[in-house]
Formats: sequence, C-alpha cells, structure tokens
Amino acid sequence: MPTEPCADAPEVGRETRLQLLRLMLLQRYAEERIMSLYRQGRIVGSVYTGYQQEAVGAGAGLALGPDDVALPLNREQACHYARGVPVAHVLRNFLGKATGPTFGRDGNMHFGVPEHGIFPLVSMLGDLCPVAVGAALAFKRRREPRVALTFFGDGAMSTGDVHEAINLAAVLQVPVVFVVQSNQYAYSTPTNRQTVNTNLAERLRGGWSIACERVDGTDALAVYTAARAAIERARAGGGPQAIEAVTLRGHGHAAHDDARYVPSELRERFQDPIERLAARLAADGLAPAEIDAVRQRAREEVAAALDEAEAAPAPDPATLLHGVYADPISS
Amino acid sequence: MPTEPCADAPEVGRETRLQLLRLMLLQRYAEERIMSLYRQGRIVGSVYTGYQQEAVGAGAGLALGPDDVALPLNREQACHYARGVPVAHVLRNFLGKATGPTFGRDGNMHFGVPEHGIFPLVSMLGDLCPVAVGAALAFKRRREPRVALTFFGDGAMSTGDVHEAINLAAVLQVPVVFVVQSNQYAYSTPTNRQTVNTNLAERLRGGWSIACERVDGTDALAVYTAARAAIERARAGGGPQAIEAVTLRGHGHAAHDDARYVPSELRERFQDPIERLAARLAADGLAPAEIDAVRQRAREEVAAALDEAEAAPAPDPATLLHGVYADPISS
Amino acid sequence: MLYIEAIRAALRDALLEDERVFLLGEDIGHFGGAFGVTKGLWEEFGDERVIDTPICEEAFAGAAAGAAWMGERPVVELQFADFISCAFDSIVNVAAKTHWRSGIRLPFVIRAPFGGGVRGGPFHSQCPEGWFIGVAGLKVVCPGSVDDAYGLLRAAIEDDDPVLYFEHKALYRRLDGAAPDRATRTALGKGRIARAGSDATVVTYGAGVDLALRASEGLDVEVLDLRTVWPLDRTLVLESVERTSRVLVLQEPARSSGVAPLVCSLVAEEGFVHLDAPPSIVAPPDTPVPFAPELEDAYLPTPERVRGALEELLAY
Amino acid sequence: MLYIEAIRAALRDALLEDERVFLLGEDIGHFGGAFGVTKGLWEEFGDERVIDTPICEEAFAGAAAGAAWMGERPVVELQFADFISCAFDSIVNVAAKTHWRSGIRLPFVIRAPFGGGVRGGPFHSQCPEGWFIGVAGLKVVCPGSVDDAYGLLRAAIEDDDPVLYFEHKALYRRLDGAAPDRATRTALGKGRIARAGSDATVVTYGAGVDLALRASEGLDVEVLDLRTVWPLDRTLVLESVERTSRVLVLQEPARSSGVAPLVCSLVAEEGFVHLDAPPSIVAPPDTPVPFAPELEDAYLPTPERVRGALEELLAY
Ligand SMILES: Cc1ncc(C[n+]2csc(CCOP(=O)(O)OP(=O)(O)O)c2C)c(N)n1
Ligand SMILES: Cc1ncc(C[n+]2csc(CCOP(=O)(O)OP(=O)(O)O)c2C)c(N)n1
Ligand SMILES: [Mg+2]
Ligand SMILES: [Mg+2]
Repeated sequence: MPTEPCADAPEVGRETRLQLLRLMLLQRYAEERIMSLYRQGRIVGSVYTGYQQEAVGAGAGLALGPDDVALPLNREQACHYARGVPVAHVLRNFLGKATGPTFGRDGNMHFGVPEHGIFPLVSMLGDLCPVAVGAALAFKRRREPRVALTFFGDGAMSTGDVHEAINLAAVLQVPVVFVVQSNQYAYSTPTNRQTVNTNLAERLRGGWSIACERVDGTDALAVYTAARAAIERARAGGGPQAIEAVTLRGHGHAAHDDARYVPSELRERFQDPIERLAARLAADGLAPAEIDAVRQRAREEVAAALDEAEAAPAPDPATLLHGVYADPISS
Repeated sequence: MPTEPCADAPEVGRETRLQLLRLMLLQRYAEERIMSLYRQGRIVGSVYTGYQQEAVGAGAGLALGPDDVALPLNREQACHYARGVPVAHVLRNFLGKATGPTFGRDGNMHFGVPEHGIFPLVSMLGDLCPVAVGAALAFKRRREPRVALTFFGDGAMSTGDVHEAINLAAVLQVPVVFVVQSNQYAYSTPTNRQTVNTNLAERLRGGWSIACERVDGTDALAVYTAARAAIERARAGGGPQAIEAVTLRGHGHAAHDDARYVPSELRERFQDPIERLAARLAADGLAPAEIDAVRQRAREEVAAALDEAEAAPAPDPATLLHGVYADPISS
Repeated sequence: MLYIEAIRAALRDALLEDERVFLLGEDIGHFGGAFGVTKGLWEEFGDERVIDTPICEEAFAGAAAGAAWMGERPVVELQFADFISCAFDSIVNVAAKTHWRSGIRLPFVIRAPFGGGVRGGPFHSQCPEGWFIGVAGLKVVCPGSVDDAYGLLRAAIEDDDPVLYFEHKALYRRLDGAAPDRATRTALGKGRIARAGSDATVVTYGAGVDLALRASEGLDVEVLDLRTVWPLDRTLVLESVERTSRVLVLQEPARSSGVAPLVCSLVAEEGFVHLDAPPSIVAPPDTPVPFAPELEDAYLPTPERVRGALEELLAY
Repeated sequence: MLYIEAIRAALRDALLEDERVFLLGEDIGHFGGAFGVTKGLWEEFGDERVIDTPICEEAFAGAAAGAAWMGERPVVELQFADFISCAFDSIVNVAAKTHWRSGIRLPFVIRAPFGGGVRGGPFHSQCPEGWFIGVAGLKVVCPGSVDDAYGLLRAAIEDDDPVLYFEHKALYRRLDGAAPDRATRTALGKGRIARAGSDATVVTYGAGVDLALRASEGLDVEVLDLRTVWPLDRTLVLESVERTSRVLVLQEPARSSGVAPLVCSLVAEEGFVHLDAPPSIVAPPDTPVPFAPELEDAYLPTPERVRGALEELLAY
C-alpha cells in the first residue's frame, strides 16, 4: 500500500508541520543510534523505543504551551524535543553520564528535565497519572492558565493508578490532559486481552465521564490538532481531557523482544508517521529536496549530539549519596 | 409519604418473601442491640451498621446458591444470615469473644465464616474485589457451577482495587457478581464528590463493559430478583455481572457520626426496606398478625443469640501467636 | 493544649502563613476529618485550601507529589495510617526517589494517624513506620509530645523533602501541655533527651515516650525521644549509649518490624565496645494487632512490661 | 541445570503433579515471561494453567488469594520484584492476615525477580524483601542455589501459607548445577550451612551466598544461607555465632533496610555473650539502586568488599 499522507489539517501551518517532522525525525534517528549502541554493548541494561509512534509524543508535546508541563514515558522521546530538551541530554541519560538528567542514576527515557517542565518517568505503570493531576491541581488553585499533560498505554489503563487519577481529576475538574498510547500491545499482550472494549476512548467517556477523542496516532497533524484542542479546553476550565492515539508499537517491547507475536496483517494496517507527514508535505507542494534537508539536519543534529554525549564524563561513585535528600540531615 | 410497598415480583414466592423479611429483621434487631451495647461501652472500638440498607445484603445473599461464596462488607449483615451464619456468631465477633469467628482478634463485621463460604472483610476498601475474582477464577478453571459475589460502595469504586478487579474479571470472563452499595455517601462525602457520573451502573457498563442493572435498593424483591438473574447469568458462563442497588445509608458512617450532613430532603426520598416489604406482604394478603409474628420471632432469635454470645468466653492472651501461620515454622 | 489541637494549630498556622500549603484527604472538609483534626479549617480557609478527595490514597499521595513539584506544599491526611499500604507504591517510588534521580524537590507531608490502644483491630491500629525505615529519600517523624506534634509538623511542611508524619491516635486527647509558640519548630532528624539519666538508655518515640517516662520513674535512666525515626539520629543514640552502657528499645510495632531492629543493629555495630549488657527490646509479639481488650492489652507494651525489662537490663 | 531452569522445572513439576497449581501473571503465556522463566509451559499446559493477566499486580495478587481460598495453589509472577510495591496492600493485608483472623488458608506463591547487577536502575533492581520482614503471616524465601531454586519453590507451592519467592535475576544464568531431583524440597524456615567454619559466621542469602563463598575462600569462615529470610531461622544463626563468636551480615538491600537490621538485632539481643567483636554489616549505602556501571559497581557488595570486612572482623 502506498503511503497515505496525513489528513489535511488546514489550521496547522507549514512551520508547525515542519517542526513536527523534525521532532519525529530526531526521535527516529536518536533511537536508531541508541539501538546500535545497545547492540554494541555501549548502552547497558535495556532499551525501549517509540518507533512508529513518534507522532504522538511530537504532536502532543508541540501542542503544549511553554509554561505547561509534561510527564512523558518511554515511547515519547519527541515530546522531550518538543519541549526543547537537547538531544545530547537524552543520550547522556542512555549512556549513564554524570551530566545527564539523572547524573547516571537511571537509564533510558527514565528521567525528568525540570528546567523544561518535564517530570521523570517512574517505571511503575500508572504512577505518573496522579502526579499530573496534582500539578494540574496546583495550576487550578493558583488560577494559572497552565496545563499538565501525561501519557499512558493501553496496558497501563488496567492499573489502579490510572483509574484513581482520572477519577480524581474529573471530580476536581483540573486542567490535565491524558494521552492514551493505544499501540495494540502491552509487552506481548494484545489490547483485547487487556480489556474487553478495545476502544479506550469509549471506555474513558463511559467510565470516567471525560471527553476523549480517538485519533489516528500515525497522523501527526491529527494528533497535534486533537491535543491542541484538548489542551485549550483544559486551559479554559473544561476540566480533564483525554485523547486516544491509535498506533502500533513498531519495535518489540524492548530491544530484546522481536515481537514475533505481532501478526503481519496487523502491521500492514499501520503506516509510518514520518513518511505520512512527509507525504503530506509533498502533497502540500514542498519540494523533495526541502524534505530531505529536514532529514539531513535532524541526522546531523543527532550525530553531533551523540558526539557531545559520548564525551561527557562518567559519574563519580563518590557522589552516590548526594541528593538523596533535598534538605540532608547532618548526623 | 405513606410506605410504598415493594414492586410486585410475581416470580418471588411467599416463602422467599418471608425469608427476606426475616433476614432484614435479624440485621435490624441485631444492629439495634449492637448500638446499645456500644453506647454502654460493652462493645468497644467502633460500630458500623447497615441500617435501611438491609434489603441489599438480604436480597443478594439469599439469591446465592449453597455452594456459592460471598464477600460481604459492614453494611450487609443480612447476607451472613442468608448464608446461615447464626446471629450469635456475629455478635460474638462484635463482643470480641474467643469462640467468635475471629477469636476476638477483629471486631465488627470484620470476619469470615469459612464453613458458610464467607471471606473475612478486609478494611482497605476495594481489597475484597480481587479476592472475589480469584475465587470465581477457581470455579471457572474447575468448571464448577459456582459464583462469587461481593459488594462495594460508591466510595470504594474510586479505588484502584475495584477498577483492577472488575477489568480482570471482564478479561477472564469469570463468574463473579459485584453488588454496588450506592448509598449516596462515603463517610461524609456525597457520591457527586466521589465521581462525576453518579449513575454507577452507567459507569460500569461504559467503562468496564460489564452488565449492570440499577435497582431500588430499598426494595428487597427487586434486589433479590436482579441478584438472582445476575448470579444465574454468571453461573451460565455469562462472565462478570454487576448490580447497582440505590439506597441511603440510614445511620452515620459509624456510631460516632450523626450524619448531620445528610439533607432531610434526601432522607425523604428513601423509605425503609423492611416496612416496604411488610407493606408488600400486607398487600399480598398476609395478615398483620403473621407479619408481627415474623418480627417477634426475629426479635427473640436476636435476644437469645445475644445471651449466648455474651456467655461466650473471652480470648486467652496466651493464644495470641496461634495461627499466625497455617504451617508454623518451628524454630 | 491537647496533642490533637497542636496538630490542628500547626495546620492552621501553616495555612495562614504560607499560601502554598493546602490540605488533601478524605472527609477533611466540612466533616473535619475522621478524628476531627481538621475541624474548622475548611470553614476558615475554604474549598481550595482544604480539599476533600474521593477514596484513592495512591492517587492523592501522587497528586500531592505533583503539586509539590509545582511548588506547592500539600499536606495529605490518611484516614488511618493503615491505609498507607494503599499509597505505598507512590510513596516509595515517586516521593522517595524523585529528588535523587532528577533534582526535583517534592516538599509534601503525609499525615497518618497510627497506633493501637483504641480497640481498632488489625486494620485500624497498625504502626506502619517500619516499612519506610531505610527508604532513601523519605523522612519519617513520629511526635511524642504536644510540642513536637506542633513543631514537627511545621518543620515537615517547611522541609523540602517528602515527610511521613505519624500521629498517634491514642495520644490525641491523652497528651496535654502548654500551647506551643508559633515559632516552634522541631528540627527533622534530631531526637531529644526526654529525661537525662546515667544507668541505661531507653530509645523510643511516639507513644513510647510517655510510656517510658512513666515506666522508669525513680530509676536513673535516660529516655531518648527519636522524634524522627528515619533517618535516625545516630549521634544521639550512640552518645547516650556510650554514657550509659545499656540500651533498651521500646516500640509499638511488633518485635521484628518497626524501628527497633535498625536501632539495635546500629548500637551493636557501632556502640559494641560500650555495651555492658545485650540490647533489650520491648515490643509486641509478631502478630497483627488484636481487637479484644484482653488481647490488645496483652499485646501492647505496658509500664509494667517496660519496667520489668528495664530492671532486668539494669541488673545484668 | 541453570538456576532459571530449576525454577522452570519446579513450576513444571508442580503443574504436572498437582491440578490445583496454576500460574498467573503478565506475559507469562505464549511469550514465556519477561525473563523466559515460564517458556514452554503455556504450550504444554494451556490457557487454564498458565494465565496471562492485564497489568494489575494488586488485583492478581488478590485474585491468587481468592483462588487459594477455594483450594487452588496459584503461583503469581511479578515481572520485576520492584512492582511488588503495587501489590503491597493486598499482600500485607489480605495474604498476611487472613489465616490469623479467620482460619482460612491462603496457599499461594508470588514469584518476584529481584536484585541488581543487571544495569536495571532504580526501578528494575530493587531488593524489596525487607518490606516484608516482620509481616506476620507471610513467609519470604530467597533461593541462593540451583537446588534451592527448585526445592524452595516446590516447598513454597506445597506450603499452606502465602509465600513470597524472590528469585535473583543475576543468578538466572550465573548459577549452574546438577538438576535437582523431583523430590527435592527445601524446608521453609530452615537455613543451611553453605560452608562450615569456625572463625566467623557470614549470614547471607540469595546472591550473597555465592559471593560470600568466593570472598571467604581460604578463610575458616562459616557461611550461612538463610534461604527463608522471614521468619528467620534463629537457631541456625545463634548456634553458629555461639561457635564462631563473630558475625558478618551480607545483604544486597541497602544498609538500613532488608534483613541485616533484624539479624543483627537478634544476634545482639540473644547472642551478646558469645560475641568477641561487633557484628559487621556489608550492604550497599542507603540510596536507590543506580544505573550507570560506575555507580552500580560501587553500590553493590563485591568479593573485595566482603573480604575486606571479613578480614577486619577476624582481626578485631
Ligand atoms: C506496575 C507495572 N507492572 C508491570 C510493568 C512492566 N512493564 C513495563 S512496560 C509494560 C507494558 C506496558 O504496556 P502499555 O501500557 O500498553 O505501554 P506500551 O509499552 O505499549 O507503550 C509492562 C508490563 C511495569 N513497568 N509496571
Ligand atoms: C482504602 C481505604 N481508604 C479509606 C478507608 C476509610 N473508610 C472506611 S469506610 C469509608 C467510606 C466508604 O464509602 P463507601 O464505599 O461508599 O461505603 P459505605 O460506607 O457508604 O457503605 C472510608 C473512607 C478505608 N477503609 N479504606
Ligand atoms: Mg501499549
Ligand atoms: Mg457509600
């Protein structure tokens, strides 16, 4: 099947389209490098990518305002880039560097970037949702026109934390946006073994009484448009909002998982979000060379970032006890 | 407003109606005695009643078959009676007696009766729901035509445990029945501060894709009929079922709470389930004297049970360590 | 002023002095909380400072962290400390680890009414502080006096780390004292000598302080009130044991849980040369907390049991 | 046979021999589990014996309790032991307390892959066993050998109490040994002398056993493998210390958590007169588990660190 361009979204200008493309490419290329470093043993532990889900983090991240805050997960590296996090900073974390966002204390996308309004991923699925609600509660109490946005997967929706958080948000009517990464699988478990109704937007509306639009998660313009609308509704006092972005996890759960359990028929139903946006830009009349230039610049940005990250110092074991407490107790 | 009889339910025979009346009366009279013992300081700690919610425990409990199991809470004393638990056994628990169901180790309705297929209440709201699902899973695995039935309140529905349990039950399609005690309050918190949509049956259908009938919880015949249908659907392989029984908590949350926060307009909307069933029986043609006789026998049963319970021995502190483990480790 | 009133006063003063402070919990608004701790605060401060929540301990503990991230200073009330098990995950993984792994401060407090003696049975009497001993990133305090009920809560709210504040239900109306000054702060991480003495050291906290003082009347025994049970005030304990050469740890959690194992291990490891007798522990047996008075009275430490153990220790 | 294979063999044999046994967890069916422990079992035993669940640790732990109530013997897999925090409430309140307060037996097992050395960082490396030390009604086991990986799991499944079975991720493919006999059972609550010796006692378990044996080569040091960390095999520890007069506790949880505080306090309280030196503890510092190799290697106990501490202890 030929690549189907993103549906046109006239309200999304060319600048934004190009920016979305760039954000997705940064994630794509950074993850390519990460995977190869992992295979070489230069990144240790395990590695999760958001391959072919890049539109979701990019679209939702870019729809946020500068004072909004985000709580992204592993699949949403592009959300970090949308918030202005340098690629090198992300890579420093994968590489366990002292000057990375966790000072080498955690790996992967398990980090926050306080200066960009990003809270660190906590692995326990669901744990970030209550945190997002609390941040939104702070905005509401202080009458600040700010929004907290977080993500959870089809799998995480089965956790108590997600339920409690959404219900709490709905009762308190706080400006929080939940983006559901509905990527057909939680690890090896297909969504229909995770929940009876795999239309999660329907579930969210029916069970928690929050607005939830279901969008094509491989269409960056659609995600961006829906996220923007949700964010602005939340900002305007409309209470919590949700979006279900339907995608397919392009890689296995983590680097070790070949995802053999994903049937090829299913794979065929999902297209690459980057190519879809590129096709849209081409249909818009952008010259192929211009698109190639965007790709090229992103590739160069990642390459330079990797050099920078690899040059960063390793953490000093003597610092291990630093920062366990913000106010250390002397004894 | 004069008492409105229970809606007629032709499929519920007179024996069953009388039995429902008896069960509700046992709870009512037992709780009256419990409250007065509490005020006298002869029951210690705190005391929760199911005043004016008796129809729910009675109706759901009586609808169970002998091999089914139940996991009732504080408000469903009548469910214990429906399962054949002697009133004296219940009272021995409130009185902290050695021969009570917890050997004096726990109070209130916080007890199980293994020989009657009843699991002990765990105070942490929601905790029993997963246990019920697991019991039902055992039945399904073994192809036994048995059902597990449990209860949760409008308040407990906000907990992660309830969400996780219902979703798990729905995915595994196990024979479990959830009875929602929708009694307008969780402690001092009205249901509309607990959740946006106070029609919990709608939420359960929309969010968790399980069948849920909403019934008048002051109508014992309606509860019984709905519970029976749900139980038999579950037994027949229809997967998890729910019922929302709409009532009003007649007393405060516990004995110390005067529930001043319940507006009198709300009180007026709910009638007494016992009087409603008595009115139905009267309308059916049962002589007042016969109804009085049921009341009288229940009162006597409770009085005799209290004598029996009070005569039971107090626990011996030397036994404190017994039974911490089923297989104790000798060391 | 009663212990419970000191807690309320601390909340009120913090609400008055600092806009960033707000309260979050079940039935704490118009109802004033299950134990009445927040009585009157909703009337005085309104819906945005005293916020009733649905029943979702994990979510509102996490929400407190989120608000703290945004610079607020929320104070969460658990209806009973027992329900801290429901918020356990968020406390040990979000609250405890965030600063260490990101530099983000999460200044919030979880208030948890704990302890037995109120005939609450296994689910309304627990002392869960032991679960958090050793959890890096958390601070755990247990006021054992009216002054500390106030001073520790004020200090906890002003602290930049997440603090678990365990308030003893049985002390609410048992301890009475002068109203603490508004400036009272009890430094986190610092215990105090509740009574100086030279023949032995009793290390305790919470309801144990009053109990130890009563049980040791007439003896020349030093009573330490840890105040903060995690991280431990190691110096206080070790210096006292160095002087007295004998130590008894008194706690309300069961023998093998709680604070006693850590304190004992600290004294054994670092104070060994000073010890003239084995460390002694007075604590309930390893069972859940029983309901019936006959059982609970046998379970909990009593002045007689503490006295007996002290006399044995002194006679060693 | 590898440690991981011994676990799989124990599951398989239990499934074969006892209809009541079934497995419950995330991705344990066709995928064979995050670490491949259950590989092949779904193919062999089918959907009703090897059951994939949604992501809901609290619910499936509770469901295991419910099935156990009905006479089944479920074995739950947590994907990582770290996620036990999500099931904490059900474990400490339902699993632990039910028999004591009702006489109902809840024979089920929670398997939890724990421990560091795999560059898992703070959320995929934790040793959470300490949270359950002292929780009356639970049993907690940590196999430190291929034989015990099999024998403890079989015994845990046959036991009438809820058992937490912590299997060390770093041992999965590191420990190799003869295939345990199908009749192998490791009694719960009983440790073993992994190597006899007379100059000091090392108390350890899990990955510590192999580490202690390596670190103490050439020394006349007794190494105890606790196997069951709760309830403790007090007799084994105390008898050994009585013989050796010196004790070192080696554990992977951070210093102030885990098992060491309890073991130390036990030795100090009851073995005091036999001690010729202060008890020594080798454990990581009180921080979360770090990710970067430079940090994790500094954090975890190593043979050198254990050796150093042992030599100090022997020289005391
Ligand atoms: C509470 C909890 N249980 C289990 C895990 C292990 N785990 C990590 S990711 C994952 C699957 C998540 O699926 P989903 O939420 O759909 O997100 P996706 O990976 O598809 O983006 C699992 C089971 C975890 N991190 N937290
Ligand atoms: C997890 C948890 N949080 C708080 C409590 C304290 N508590 C006991 S009952 C109750 C209200 C329950 O409301 P609901 O579920 O509607 O049941 P009802 O009392 O109305 O029957 C609360 C908050 C608890 N038992 N468990
Ligand atoms: Mg998914
Ligand atoms: Mg209610």
